[in-house]
Amino acid sequence: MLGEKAYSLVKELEDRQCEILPYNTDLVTEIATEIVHLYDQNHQDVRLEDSRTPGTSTNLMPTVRMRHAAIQRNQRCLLAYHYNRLRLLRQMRWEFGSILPTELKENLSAAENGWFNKYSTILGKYMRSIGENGGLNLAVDLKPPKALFIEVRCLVDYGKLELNDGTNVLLKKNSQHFLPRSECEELIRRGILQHIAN
Amino acid sequence: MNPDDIEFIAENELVQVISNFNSPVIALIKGNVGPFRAGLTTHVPLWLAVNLRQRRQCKIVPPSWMNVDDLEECKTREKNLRIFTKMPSDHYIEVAKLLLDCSSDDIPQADEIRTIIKDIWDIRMAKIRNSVNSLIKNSSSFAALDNLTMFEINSMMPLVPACLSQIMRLKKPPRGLNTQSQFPSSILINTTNTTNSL
Amino acid sequence: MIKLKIVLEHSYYPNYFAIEDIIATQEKAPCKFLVNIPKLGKLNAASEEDDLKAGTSLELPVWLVQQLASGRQPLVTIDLPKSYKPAYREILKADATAVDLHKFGLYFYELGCHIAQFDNQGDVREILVHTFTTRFKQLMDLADNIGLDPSAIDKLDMLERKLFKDGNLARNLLNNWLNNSIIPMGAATMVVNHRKRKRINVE
Amino acid sequence: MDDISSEDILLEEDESEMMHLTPAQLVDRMQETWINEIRAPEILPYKYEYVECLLEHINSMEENIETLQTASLVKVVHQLEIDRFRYIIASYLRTRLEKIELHVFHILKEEDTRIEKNELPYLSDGELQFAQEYKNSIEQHFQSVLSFWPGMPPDDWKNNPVVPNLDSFVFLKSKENVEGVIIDDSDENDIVDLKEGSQVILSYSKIADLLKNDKVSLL
Repeated sequence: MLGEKAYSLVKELEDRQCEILPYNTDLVTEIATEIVHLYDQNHQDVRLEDSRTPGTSTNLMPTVRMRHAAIQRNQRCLLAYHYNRLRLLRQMRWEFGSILPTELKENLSAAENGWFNKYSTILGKYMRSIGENGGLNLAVDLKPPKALFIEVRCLVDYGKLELNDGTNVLLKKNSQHFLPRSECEELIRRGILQHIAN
Repeated sequence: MNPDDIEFIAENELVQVISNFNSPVIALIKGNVGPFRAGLTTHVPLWLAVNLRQRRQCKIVPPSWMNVDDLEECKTREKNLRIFTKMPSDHYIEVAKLLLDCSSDDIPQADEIRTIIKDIWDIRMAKIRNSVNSLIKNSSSFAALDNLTMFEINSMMPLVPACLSQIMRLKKPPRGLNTQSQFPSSILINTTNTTNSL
Repeated sequence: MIKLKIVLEHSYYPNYFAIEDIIATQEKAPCKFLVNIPKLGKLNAASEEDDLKAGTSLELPVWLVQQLASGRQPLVTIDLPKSYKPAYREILKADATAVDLHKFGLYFYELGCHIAQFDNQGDVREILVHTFTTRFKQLMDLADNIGLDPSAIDKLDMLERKLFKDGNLARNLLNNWLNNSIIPMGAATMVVNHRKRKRINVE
Repeated sequence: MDDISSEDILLEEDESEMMHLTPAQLVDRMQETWINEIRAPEILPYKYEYVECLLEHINSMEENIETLQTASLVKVVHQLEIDRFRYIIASYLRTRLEKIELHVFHILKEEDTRIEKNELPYLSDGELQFAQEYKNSIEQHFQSVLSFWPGMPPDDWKNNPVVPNLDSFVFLKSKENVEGVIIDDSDENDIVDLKEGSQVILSYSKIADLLKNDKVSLL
């Protein structure tokens, strides 16, 4: 059936707003092959049509039109797959920062990796352009501020964290700290620290 | 917006505190606070009051409406009328929650107040649900919401506007086709008709 | 968990890249061919001829039928899928709340919107609005966790499910806020998912 | 050629207003602008003057309190206030960025039209540059995806850009008396008057202009 493969490619993304699956190179290639095949057949039939005397033999235009609809559908699915993956990459940039965990990176195609870096660059450039004083980091201040300091527990052996006032804190697994909220928000989001609410 | 965003906005409300320290006027960007004289009252924004209270540097003077008698009266009125009555504060629920959480010692009959406010909230929520139901049933394109607080309005999000938007989409002829809409607009509510009013 | 998407605040609205719309348009609609389609006989599994003959009736995906039925020279005429036919409309009119819409049609509203284009009487549109507004109370109760019967969620169509999910998430946040003093900051959704999966892989 | 950036134009236009805006009013305006942006389905005109002014206040305050003792009450209080404003600005700009990304093709086209008509742009210079680069990055990615295509791939995706749903319903409060708001397209007599301070829910498309002219604000 026409466009079945393209459909199953899009189906992969259903209910996956929060995770990125390995890039499906095989299916993408198969869809490209189907498109090229439909395109070639149409090309041939259009040429036959052009040389046909009206009223004689079979009219191939309905066939061409149907194949063209299938080509458009295949294209839509193919682009929707890639587009929605870019949207996921965008979300990953905000949540993980500009460096992705290797296991996730392996799920991206080469072009997607390139896009991720490109996005990181233009986003960084934009943030630096805000205001007159060297920019504003939009990746922090995600929730309304409550207190300047908060209680956190460290979930992994992270190592040394240097605070803005110059002091160093050693973040060891299961250690608890009372830290400036603004300086640990990003670590909380990345799952390194856990915010303990009393 | 999440509830903490609405709470954040409510934190701009002014409350009276009695400080236990001395300090000259602090010139904040939004305006001066203080001077603070131990034992004397002064007005500060709620976010500051809560912070000072947490540091045990002040006691909070409950807002004039935050007493059992006034709130009981308010509850009775809310119960007896079909319309929404005007609340003593545009942010009654957030202010009550913040103050009762951080300074219940400063508020006489705090537990009773908590219960009455919860009752008022429940009565109003039930009214909202009824009004919303008839609003959607009639697939109206307009409703008045006078006397509802920002937090109460926010409690309808995203479901109510989303459902109205979806109804609009279901009714609308698809783009590019010029068929007449089958449904006359049904206006459930006009401003003079308070019984139907949301 | 932190949601970075505000997009959620604005309700679903189909677009070229929308996964939901692509999946919904894969649903089938009956159609009848008005002309011969040479070489595409294989679309009709019941026949072994090379050509698809005029007069053949087939069930084809809506995305295809839509293309073939529109324009100045339609190749097919569309018939309503069964869930939108008079008999089924009567069931919905009688009591839409009692219907398992998920079984009726996974994408009852989305498909309906596409099909409505070809229904000049406007019956489809009317039944879509009627069904949606009648079932709203149920949807709201579910989202607000009132009268808990979670099995009712299974009887929602995909659009209703989406609305339920967003509405329920917001309601739970609100209830959390009312019941807790401080909602701790959390790790980002994708970070948490990633970590969970890693744990499963290790085990 | 005179190269006047959008910011210059805005500055000139709003200078008079900024002159008599107290910091307290500025903060209130910024907060209102932020809520409007979050609630509106489409991107709204960028309020350069509020963002820039408030950032400036924050910067000079940060400089002022730098010398104060870390734990001193005064410093803590100032820092708390600064954090609140920084949150509003960050959330405002993030919201705009998300809309820009989601509706990038649509927004850039509208922005071009505005420039052609000599109207004020909606995006800041930084946002405009971001939008263009973001658009290019998507086009390039699609180009690589479609590189196998024999001949020219159809332009369907360009002809169907992702657009905001202007029919979305919004809650709003009227800032002054407004007469004759049409609430249903199919019936022009279906109108309503909004009294100052009244709160209603209706479709965004009916009040978009009122919002941009500061007659109503979103809730």
